[in-house]
Amino acid sequence: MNHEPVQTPTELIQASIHLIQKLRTGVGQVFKDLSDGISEHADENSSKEETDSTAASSSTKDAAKDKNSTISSQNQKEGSGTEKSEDQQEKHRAILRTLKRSLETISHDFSDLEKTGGHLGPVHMLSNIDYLSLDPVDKNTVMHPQLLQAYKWTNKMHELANQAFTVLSQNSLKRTQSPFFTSAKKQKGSLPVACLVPPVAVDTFVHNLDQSNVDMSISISRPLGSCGVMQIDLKRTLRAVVVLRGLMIEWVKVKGFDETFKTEDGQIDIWSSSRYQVFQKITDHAEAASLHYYAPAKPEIAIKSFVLWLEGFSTLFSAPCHKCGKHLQNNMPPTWRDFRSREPFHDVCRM
Amino acid sequence: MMQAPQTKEEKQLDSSLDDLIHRVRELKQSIASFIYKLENDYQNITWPSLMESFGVLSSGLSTTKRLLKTEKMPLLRNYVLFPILLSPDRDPHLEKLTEGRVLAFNHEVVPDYLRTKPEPEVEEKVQLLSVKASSITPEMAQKQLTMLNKITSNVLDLINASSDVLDKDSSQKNALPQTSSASETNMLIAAVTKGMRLRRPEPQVQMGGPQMPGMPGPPQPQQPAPQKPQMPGSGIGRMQSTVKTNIKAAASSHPYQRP
Amino acid sequence: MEAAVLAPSLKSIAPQQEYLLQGSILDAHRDVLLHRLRGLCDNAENSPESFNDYEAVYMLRNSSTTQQSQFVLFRVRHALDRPDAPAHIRYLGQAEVGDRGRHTLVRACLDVACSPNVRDFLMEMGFRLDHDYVAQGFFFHKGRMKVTVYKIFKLQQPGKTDQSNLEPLGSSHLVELSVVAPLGQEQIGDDMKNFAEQLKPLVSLEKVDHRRIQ
Amino acid sequence: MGVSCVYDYPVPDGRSGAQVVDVLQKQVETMGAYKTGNFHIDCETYQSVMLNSPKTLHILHNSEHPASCFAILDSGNTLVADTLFNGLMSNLKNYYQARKGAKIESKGQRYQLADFVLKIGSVSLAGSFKGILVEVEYSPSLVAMECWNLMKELLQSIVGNIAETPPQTLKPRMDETFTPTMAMLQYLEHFNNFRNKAAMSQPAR
Repeated sequence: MNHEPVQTPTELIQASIHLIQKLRTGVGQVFKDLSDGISEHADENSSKEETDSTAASSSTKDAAKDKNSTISSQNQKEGSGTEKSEDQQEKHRAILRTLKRSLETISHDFSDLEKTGGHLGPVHMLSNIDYLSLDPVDKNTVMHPQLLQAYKWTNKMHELANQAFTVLSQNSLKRTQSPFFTSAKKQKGSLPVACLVPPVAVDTFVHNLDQSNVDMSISISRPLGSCGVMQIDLKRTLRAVVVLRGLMIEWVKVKGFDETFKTEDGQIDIWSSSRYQVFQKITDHAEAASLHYYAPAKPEIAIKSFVLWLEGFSTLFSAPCHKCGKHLQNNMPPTWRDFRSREPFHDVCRM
Repeated sequence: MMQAPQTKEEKQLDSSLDDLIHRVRELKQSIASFIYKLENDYQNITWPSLMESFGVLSSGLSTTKRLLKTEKMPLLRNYVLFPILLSPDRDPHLEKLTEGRVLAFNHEVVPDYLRTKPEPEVEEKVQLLSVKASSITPEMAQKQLTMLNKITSNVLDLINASSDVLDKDSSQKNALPQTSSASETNMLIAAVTKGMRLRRPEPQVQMGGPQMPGMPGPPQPQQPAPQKPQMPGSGIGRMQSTVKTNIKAAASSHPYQRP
Repeated sequence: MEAAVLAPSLKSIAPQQEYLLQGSILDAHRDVLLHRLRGLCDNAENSPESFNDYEAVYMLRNSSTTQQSQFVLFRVRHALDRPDAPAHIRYLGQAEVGDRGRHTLVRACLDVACSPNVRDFLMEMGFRLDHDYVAQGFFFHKGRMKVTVYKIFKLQQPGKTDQSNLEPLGSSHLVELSVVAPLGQEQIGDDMKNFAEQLKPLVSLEKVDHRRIQ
Repeated sequence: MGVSCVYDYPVPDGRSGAQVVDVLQKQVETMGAYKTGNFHIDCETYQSVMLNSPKTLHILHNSEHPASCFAILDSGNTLVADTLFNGLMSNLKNYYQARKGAKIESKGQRYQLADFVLKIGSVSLAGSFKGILVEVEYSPSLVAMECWNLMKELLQSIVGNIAETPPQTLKPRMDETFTPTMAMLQYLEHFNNFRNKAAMSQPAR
C-alpha cells in the first residue's frame, strides 16, 4: 500500500498478511456476486420456460451445465442473458458493474501485495534450528515443538533466576563466619585448600586417622572418581560412610554393624538408609555434626573433630543419658552426643 | 426338466469346490505351522523333522493336484470368474474369509488375485529365453553338453581324489590319540565314590578289617602325629597283607613329614 | 508368612535324584574337551567357570558288631578359592544301574548348605573322617545338565590344602554329567544320552556300575 | 539380627496360660508396640542308637530364619544348615532316632517396638500347654554386654524382676558377637527345663 523506506521485516510481513486478508475478502465478494447473479439468472430462466420453452431450451441447458464452471463462461452466459429483456438487461448491467468493481479492487490489492512482497527479503536464518521449521515432514518429528517448549522454559527460568538473584542479593544472611563469603577477593585461595587436596594427601591423612584411632577402622576408596569415600567401622557398634570432596565432608550415612554399604554387585552404596531407627537418627545427627565442624580453612581439624565426635557413639548402647540417667527414651537409646563434651543425651533431653 | 441337470452340475461343482477348499486349507495350515516352527522353535528343529515337514507339504501339494485331475472335478478352466463389483471400501466378510490378508476387493488387488497369466515382464523374459533356446542348433547343443559332462567328471575326479586323502588324514588322526582310558576312569570313579587310593594309611587299616568294638576311631586329620603309633597295633592280628601295605604307605609318607 | 510359621520342620522334602554319567579324559586332551564343552554349553561367551574344592568324606557306622557293614557317608565340601561360600554336606545314595532302557545311573542326592563348623559337628555326632581329597577343575551347565571336568588330588600331609601339598591322582581328569531332579523324570536320561553322544569320541560318558569297580 | 534374651514368664496358680498371654499382649500394646505377624519355634530331639557314647541331638527351627535349621548337640555345638538337614536326619535313622512325644514348640505374636522385637510365645509339649516364653530382641546391637542395661530397662517393664540378670546361657558369651544360634540355645535351655519339669511331674501322678 505504502512503502516507507525503513520498514522492519516483521512490519513488512504484517502488512502483507493484512493485504492477503484484504485480497481474500475481495475474492470472496466476487464469488458472492457471481452466485447472486447466477441464481437470479436461473430464476428468470425457469419462469421463461413456461412461455418460451423452445427458445430458451438451449440456454437453460448451458446454464445447468455451467453452474459450477469458471468465470469466463459465466460472463458469456451473462451476455446471452442480456438479450432477454430490457428490465433484465438493466439488472445484469448492475451485476456486471459490481463485479467489475470487485475485480478492480482485487487487481489493485494484488498489485499492492506484489509491491510489498518485493520489499520482503529472504528470511535470514539465525541458526540451524530455523531450518527445522522448513522441514516439510515436521509432523513426523516432534523436535520442533519440543525445541519451542524448551526455549520457553529457558526463558522462564532465566527470568526467575534473575528475580531470585535480586531477592537474594538484598538478603545478607550468612551461614558461616568464613571470610570467603564476605570478601571473595581476599579468600580466593581458601577454597582450594579445603576441596582441592590431592588424592595422595587425602589417603595419607585418612591412613593416619586410622592409625590414631584404636576403636575405629577407617578405609578410603574412590569408586566415584576423585571423590574419596571413607568407610568407618566403629567397634562392633556401627558403620559409617563419609563422602569427601578433597577434605570436605559432603555426605554422611550411618548404619548398623550387621548392615552393609555394598550393593549386590559389590559397589559402594552411599544412598540407602539403615533399617534401624537408631541409625537413621544418628545419620541425621551426623549430618548436623558435619556442618557444625565445618571449617574450610582447617579441613584436617574439621574431619578429625568429626571423627572424634563419631567415636563417641562407641558407647551408644551402653551409656545412659547424661540428663535423665536412663537408657531408653521413646524406646531409643541416647542418640545425641554433645559437640564439645561428647556426653550422651537423648534426642529430647538436649534442651 | 431343464432345471435338473443344471442343479446336478451345480451340486457337483459345489462339492468339488468344497473339497478343494478343504485341501487348500489343510495345506495352508501345514505351511503355517512349518513357518511357525522355523521362526520360533528353530533351536530345537532337527534335520529329520525338517524333512518330514517338507514331505507333508509336498504330499499335500500332490493330493491337491490329483484332486484337480479327477473325473469328478468339473473342468474348472471352463468357468469364468467375473468380478461384478469392485469397491474401495473395506469388506469385513472378505477380510474374515482371507484371515485379514485382503481387506478390500478393490482395483489394486484384483489384478493380482484374479490373474491367470504371468505378468507381462515375466512373459517377455520367458519369450526371450525360448527364442534363445530355439536359436541354438542341435549340433551346438550336443557339443556344449559333452563339454559340460567332461568338466563335471573332471571336477568329480578331483574331489574324489582329495576326499580319499582327507579321509585317510582323519582316520589317522582318530587312530592316533587316545583321549581317555577306561582304567583311569575306573580308578578315578573308585576314588570319588569309595575313597580308594585316597584314604590315609590309618583309616585303611580300619577299612581292611572290621573295627574292634570300643576302639577309638581315627583322630582328626589335623593331628597326624598321634596316629602313627596306633597304626601297626590296630593292624596286628588282622590281615597280614594290609599291614604290609600300611607299612609301605607309612614309610613313603615319612619323608614328607620329617622336614 | 503363615506357611513359614506353620511348623517349618514338617515341610515335606521332595526326594531329589541325581542322574549321572561318568567318564575321564587324559590331561593332555583336557583343553580340547573344554573347548568343545564351551561350545556345547550355555554361556559360551564366558570363559569356563573353575572350581577348587576340598571334600572330606565322613563315615558313621554302628558300634555293635552285628551291623559292622552298615555305614553312612556324608561328603563335606567347601570351596578353597571362595572362602565366603558356605560349606555343604552331600548325601549320596547307592547308585542304581537299572535296566538297559535307562541311560544313566540314578542315586538319591541331598545337598545341604551349612555353617563352617560342620566338620567338628559331625565328629561330635560320631562321624569319623574316612578320606579326603581336593578337586580342581571346571564346571559347565546346559539347561539343568551340569558337566564337571576335574582333577583329583591327594593330600600328602593331612589337613593342608595348599598346592605344594597336593599330589595328583592318575593322569586323567574325571568328567561327570549330572542332573539333580525329582524322582521319575526319565526323559532327562535321553537328554543326557544325546549330550554324551556329542562328546564322543573324545570322552565316552557311561553309566559305570560302582559295585563292580574295585 | 540383634541381641535377644528369652525369659520364662511364670504362670501364677489359678490362671490359665491364655489369660496371662493376653495380659502380656495388652501390656506390650499399651507400650506402643504393633503386631508384625506370628512366630514359631520348634524343637525335635533325636537320640543316638548303638553308638559307643550316647548322644542327643536337638533340631530347632525358627520362623525368623525360615530357610535354616539349627542342629544342637548336648555340648552346645551348633550347626546351622538348610532346612534340608531334616532330610539328612531321615537318612541317619539307623543311628539317630527321634524321641517320641518330645516335640516342643513355642508360638505366638510377634511385635515391633521401635528397634525392639518382642515375641510372646506359649510353649506346648506334645500338644499340651507348658508355659510362656518372652523373647526381647534389640536389633541394632550385636554385643550383649553393651546393650544389656538398655535391654534390662525394657525387659523389666514387661517381665519384671525375672530380668534382673542376663539369661544363663548368654552369660558366658556376653562379649561375643551375637548370632541367631545364641537365641536358639536360650530357647533350647528353656525347652529342656520344661521337659524336665514335665518328666518330674509325670511319675508323681
